[in-house]
Amino acid sequence: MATATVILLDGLAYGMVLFIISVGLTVTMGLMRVVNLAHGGFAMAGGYLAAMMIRAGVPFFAAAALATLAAGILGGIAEMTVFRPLYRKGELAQVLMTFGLTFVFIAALTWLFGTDVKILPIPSYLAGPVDLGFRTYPTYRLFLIVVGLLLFLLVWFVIEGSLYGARLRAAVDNPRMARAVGIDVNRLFTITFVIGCALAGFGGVIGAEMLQLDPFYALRYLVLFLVVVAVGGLGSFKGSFVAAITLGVVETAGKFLFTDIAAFLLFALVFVLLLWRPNGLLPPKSVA
Amino acid sequence: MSLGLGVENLSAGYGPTVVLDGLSLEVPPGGTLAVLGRNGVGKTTLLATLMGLTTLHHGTIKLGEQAIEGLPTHVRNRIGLGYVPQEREIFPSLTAEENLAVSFHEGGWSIEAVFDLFPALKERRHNTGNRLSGGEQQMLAIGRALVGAPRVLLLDEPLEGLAPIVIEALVEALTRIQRESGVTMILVEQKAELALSLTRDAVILDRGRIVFRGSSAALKADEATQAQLLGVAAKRR
Amino acid sequence: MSAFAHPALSVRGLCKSFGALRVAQSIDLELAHGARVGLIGPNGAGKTTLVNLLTGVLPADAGTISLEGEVIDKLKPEGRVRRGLARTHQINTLLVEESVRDNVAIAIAERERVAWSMLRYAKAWRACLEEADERLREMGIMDVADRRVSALPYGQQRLLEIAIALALKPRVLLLDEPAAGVPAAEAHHIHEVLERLPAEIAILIIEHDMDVVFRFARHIVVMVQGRVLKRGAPAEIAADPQVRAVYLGRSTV
Amino acid sequence: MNPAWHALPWLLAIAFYFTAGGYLSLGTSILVYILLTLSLDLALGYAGIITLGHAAFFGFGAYGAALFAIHVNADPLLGLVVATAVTAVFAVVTGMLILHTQGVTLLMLTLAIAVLLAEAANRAYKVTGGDDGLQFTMGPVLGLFRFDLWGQTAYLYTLVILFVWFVIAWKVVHSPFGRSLDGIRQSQARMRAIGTPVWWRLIAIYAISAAMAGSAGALSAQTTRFVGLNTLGLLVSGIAVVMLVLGGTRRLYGAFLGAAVYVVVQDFAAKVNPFYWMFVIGGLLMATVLFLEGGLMEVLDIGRRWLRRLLRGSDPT
Amino acid sequence: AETVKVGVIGVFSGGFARWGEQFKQAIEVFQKHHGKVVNGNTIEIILRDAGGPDPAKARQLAEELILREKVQFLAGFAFTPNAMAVAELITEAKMPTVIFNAATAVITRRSPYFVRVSFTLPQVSAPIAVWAPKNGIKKVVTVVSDYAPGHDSEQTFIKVFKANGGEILESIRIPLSTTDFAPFFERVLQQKPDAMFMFGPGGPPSVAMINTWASRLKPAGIQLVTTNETQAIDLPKIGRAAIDAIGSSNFTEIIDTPLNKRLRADMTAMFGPDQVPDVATVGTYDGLQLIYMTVAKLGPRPNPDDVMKFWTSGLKWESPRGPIAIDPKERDIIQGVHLRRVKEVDGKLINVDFEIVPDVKDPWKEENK
Ligand SMILES: Nc1ncnc2c1ncn2[C@@H]1O[C@H](COP(=O)(O)OP(=O)(O)OP(=O)(O)O)[C@@H](O)[C@H]1O
Ligand SMILES: Nc1ncnc2c1ncn2[C@@H]1O[C@H](COP(=O)(O)OP(=O)(O)OP(=O)(O)O)[C@@H](O)[C@H]1O
Ligand SMILES: [Mg+2]
Ligand SMILES: [Mg+2]
Repeated sequence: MATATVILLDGLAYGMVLFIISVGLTVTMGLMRVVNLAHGGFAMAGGYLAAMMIRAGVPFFAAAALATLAAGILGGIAEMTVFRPLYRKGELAQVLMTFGLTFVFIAALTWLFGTDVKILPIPSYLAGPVDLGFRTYPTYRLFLIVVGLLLFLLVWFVIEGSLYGARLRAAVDNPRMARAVGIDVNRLFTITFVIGCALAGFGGVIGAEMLQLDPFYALRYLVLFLVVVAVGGLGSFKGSFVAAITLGVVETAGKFLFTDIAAFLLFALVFVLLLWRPNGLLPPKSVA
Repeated sequence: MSLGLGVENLSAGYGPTVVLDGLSLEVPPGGTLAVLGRNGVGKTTLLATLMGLTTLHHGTIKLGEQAIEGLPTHVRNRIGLGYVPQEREIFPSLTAEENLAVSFHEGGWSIEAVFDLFPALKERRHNTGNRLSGGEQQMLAIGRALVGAPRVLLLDEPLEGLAPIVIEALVEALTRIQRESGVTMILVEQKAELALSLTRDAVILDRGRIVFRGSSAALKADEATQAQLLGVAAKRR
Repeated sequence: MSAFAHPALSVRGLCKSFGALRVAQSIDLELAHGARVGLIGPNGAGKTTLVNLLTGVLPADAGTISLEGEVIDKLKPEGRVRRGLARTHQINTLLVEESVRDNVAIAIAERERVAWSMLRYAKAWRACLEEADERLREMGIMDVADRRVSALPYGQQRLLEIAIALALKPRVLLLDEPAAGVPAAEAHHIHEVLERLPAEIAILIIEHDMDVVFRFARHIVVMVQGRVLKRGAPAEIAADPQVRAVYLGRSTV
Repeated sequence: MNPAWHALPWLLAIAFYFTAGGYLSLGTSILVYILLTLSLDLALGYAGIITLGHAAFFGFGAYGAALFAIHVNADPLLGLVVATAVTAVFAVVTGMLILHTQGVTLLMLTLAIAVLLAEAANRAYKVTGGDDGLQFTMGPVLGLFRFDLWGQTAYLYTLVILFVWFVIAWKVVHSPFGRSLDGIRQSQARMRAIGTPVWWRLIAIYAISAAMAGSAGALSAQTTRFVGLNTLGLLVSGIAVVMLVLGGTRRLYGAFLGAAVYVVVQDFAAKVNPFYWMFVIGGLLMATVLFLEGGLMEVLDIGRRWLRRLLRGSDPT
Repeated sequence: AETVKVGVIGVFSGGFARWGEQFKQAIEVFQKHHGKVVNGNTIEIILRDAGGPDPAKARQLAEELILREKVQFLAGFAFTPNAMAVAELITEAKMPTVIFNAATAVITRRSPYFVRVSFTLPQVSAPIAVWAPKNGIKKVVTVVSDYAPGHDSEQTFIKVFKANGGEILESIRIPLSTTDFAPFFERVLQQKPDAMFMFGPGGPPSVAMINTWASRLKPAGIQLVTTNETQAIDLPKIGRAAIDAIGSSNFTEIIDTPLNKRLRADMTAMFGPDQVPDVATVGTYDGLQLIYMTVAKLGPRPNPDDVMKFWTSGLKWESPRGPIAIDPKERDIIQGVHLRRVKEVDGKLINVDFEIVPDVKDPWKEENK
């Protein structure tokens, strides 16, 4: 029983990390429909920045906030320069551009910080174990679960339910027509991209305990992010949340129970889920 | 407050292609203009150009006293241009209600008022755009323009796909709006007879140029011109 | 047994719901060979949905559809087309990157079953192109044959929709508002083209332009909220107070 | 297009053979990548099958060829044919499972297949050598031409196979079948409405494309007499997509240009500075997207127009 | 005077670029120590990037280096598949090749022109399996990354451990793609072993594995036995989690051989305080020592067979890690293996040797004669 609880917690924590780190991609790729392979790059940039600041003595949460902001600004700049001409060019051009951008990210971080793993120290009050009564458990993982939940509620209320969300979907569906009903599409996209990249940066910081930072981060975990967004249903926060938790818990339990087939678990699960629900677990209304 | 719309020597098209060629016209404040012409003469291009959705080569567009040809599309909408595109261009992933909500500007029709005009739409308010019937989409496209507080309405074949009884209601409503708030209106329509009865003035386009201008009533009576420029005589054989 | 022993298309008890919304409630419909049937009804009555059910684009909840006596419920849309059931779309569905001619030629290649051939380009395809030109000439859009569809004015796209459906040489043809967006003169032209089709072809036409329907159809079906409200000769329908109340309004026919 | 243009890439390839010096094996690997990219152009470019799983076929072909050489027969052509055929069968089976989906879903499914296959290969290390890979020996091509140290046989062998596949690809995309693929990419609804069996047609092109990718894998294994797990890796799929888009989709020759430029630039930049070639490649990709609508092939188009104008001495427009 | 070209194939970009960086740093330090000239002949080192485990690329680079650059020696190889892939080629081209890092036992048997100066996985896995049962570690769960090197060290450990009276409770192989190791380690916890033997793939996953051990198994009194996972270069990244981990390595970075002291000092001076010599550093350093010795002895254009004869003549020399030798028969390295434990001394984490097993040959080759 105790073990089951721990496995469940582990699964939840892992799922939350997946969610936290992918939620930004749900914004840029899910909502804005930009095939944003550079998502990991923004996350990584956020993580590196926070690591640097913490090393320089900035407190953890301040560093996380600043890094989130910085990743957002970086995203804003990227949006106005290289992404804006991209929206009308189709998916393949977007693949090429964001792949190139990712390469540049990797090279830049290698150049600035070398190839080593960068440690992002977590504050001591989160670093230790807590006593659950029947055994101890890493505090940080509980923290991850809480942060994941809060983040989900936040984005859900802000984006899914609001007129902002509807405007954004309108602009993505048909930018020409969105302009014709008075939506400032350019500004809307810039803001949204900033949000997406800020979320990426935030994920890079908060998730660094599990998804360790090194320059190759941008590509190493990319598939993981894509999986969550696709299984959840493109552009659905509820979907990516459910997908992340499902994948996290099922994979963790599977690894514990059947170590032999651990390697196949995640993608076998993805395969089955997507064949079962090609539009994702909880797709947006218009495709359900 | 109603505004007039003036176009001077307008040349526009798609990329380097020129479709409208040195076109000028004027609609006085509160005026109504029917734009007629066969397939492919540039009617849609004219309205799209007014909205800033095509490539403008040269010419000026004035809304009241203000030159607007340099303004981005969304600003044109906000200062009073309401647009019903020919292909409806409903946002497929938004519900009917959201389609209206994102288009709403202060002073426009309320969403409920649109639903009163099109009761059928009200029943489908939670359907996403891609799950509305063709006619429902058309109603929504019109409603979307109305909630945007338009001072000039640009209607590109707004009656297409609507049931006769709905057309009746719509015609009534348009007449009423026109009378009450003096909205300026440019109407592109294939059903010439209907268009002419709804408008005060009319132009006929051919290959990007105006080949006829006059009052709607006069044109309605002038079957010879209609036959010659629109080919409608065949219909009333 | 000859094909004429059966109606061209026959529908029994067709049902379809979208959640709580019942868009087809046990619809019966029969198109004899050579039928010219008009289907009218208020917006959202379920006319387009009916076409989608007949062509297999949407799965029906219940009911059977047979095409010349053969039950086609289990067939995919493409299978039904290959057995002679063609349609046009209310909302244009065209290959926008292709030229007008290629849009038609691709359909002809499919009809002629040469679309599987991978290695013989010249002969088969050239024949398709030639026939495509014929179809375009017939629809009066030959002058834009080389244009990309995306640069075509809307009205001509509508005509292309029809040209493609005709190119399939169907035995049952379902037209979903073919004349919408087409100027009156051209609408008349469409009428003529349809009139010239072989007499045994069954045609169902959905239209909101009463001039077109009443000129073309010899039999009219009125649909309201997923049910057939009335069927009958045009004159009967035009005079029917119920139909007037829900659909026709004051319009003169 | 003027037929003379068609001869150009092949003449260049032959000229390279005589001038390459120690770069012949680089040339061979470019040819292999071209074949892989070309295969992707059929599936992704023409038929619109969004895939990140072509490594599965590449690797399938590579291991197929290696295992065949080790356990059955060391004849290269025989091995190539068998590997190609087996890959096609694998593609038909997986294609039937996944080709009713589209877009990101399809992308993830293809990716999942590739990942699962790679894991399976890793687990089956008794057969595949796992992470150590498989080393093997090949017989002479046609019983005559030994794979020599200079890589001459390898290059010419690969070039000939590439040519054969190119001719097939050219025929396919210009056939009525190819035209129907164009249609399917643009609107499956439209194609169904004219009676196209969309699913089967996608399976067919998927299998052809996979066979081609399998050939590329087999050639890669045969010419290096080694096969490793990286042939099944995600990077292979990713790079192939990048090469294709870089060169330009739906041009066939785009695959040539994309693969060649990518490999050469990468190789060159990595020599100048092995640490930072990613800057150069990354910049190249971004610049291409920003400045060339249709990939690098556009440069050729511009050049060709320019040349024609120069030759005619006047502007025909 | 002539130029002697040495082609070094490494991984300088991508996810494993750290290896390349170490190669490069070692080369620079070595050149600082020994210059670029031997007997008046300039030694030119040409770096080539394989980008990761990519055999086809490695082979292509090797061909180019041999045919176009006309190198006298090939060297490098961070990864086994890359080394294996050039075996046929170097045999045919008679190209003496020094392996700086790749550690799968069998490599040197694949071509008579290979020599290895790094280590083999069985070589570092066996001594600790001998030590453990004698020191209270009787029951062990092995946890290795599921790829060839992991299998290699798992197999060796299990065999030797059992032979010495230990008991293996379970053997877990963790997929390379794993990001969260918790479920696997929970499974270890359930078995209640005395210790866990671990082999990771290096880089981020290895760091994560040790962290997970520290947070879940260490509190339950389960010790950690590893091979090279606690390199000094990684310790700052792992942090205090690494304390008490037992390691078994061919090189402990803080040992006080004079050469190592100098190497360490120069590394920090040249590349910053975080840079310490590592297994790959000494592998590279000794590889170059071997090449310089060869040029000094045989001149700038030696006959390959003479080179191999020289390399198999029972060579011994002083490495930063201590005395090393080349097994004349297997062309593989013979060296001491350091058994050690991570300790915190003056606020710094270091490996403290508690035993050095001298002159260890590769056990796999002993067994597969
Ligand atoms: N996207 C485009 N690119 C290039 N040319 C276009 C484009 N759209 C339309 N055209 C061309 O512009 C001309 C005018 O088209 P427009 O759509 O304005 O005609 P229209 O009068 O609205 O016709 P319809 O009655 O069919 O709606 C046509 O010749 C058409 O071919
Ligand atoms: N996928 C769907 N989910 C839910 N409701 C739908 C869906 N598709 C259509 N509807 C609804 O079903 C009803 C019937 O639609 P249909 O398109 O058949 O109408 P129609 O008779 O063709 O109308 P029109 O004359 O306006 O074209 C409409 O009210 C529409 O909103
Ligand atoms: Mg128009
Ligand atoms: Mg309809």
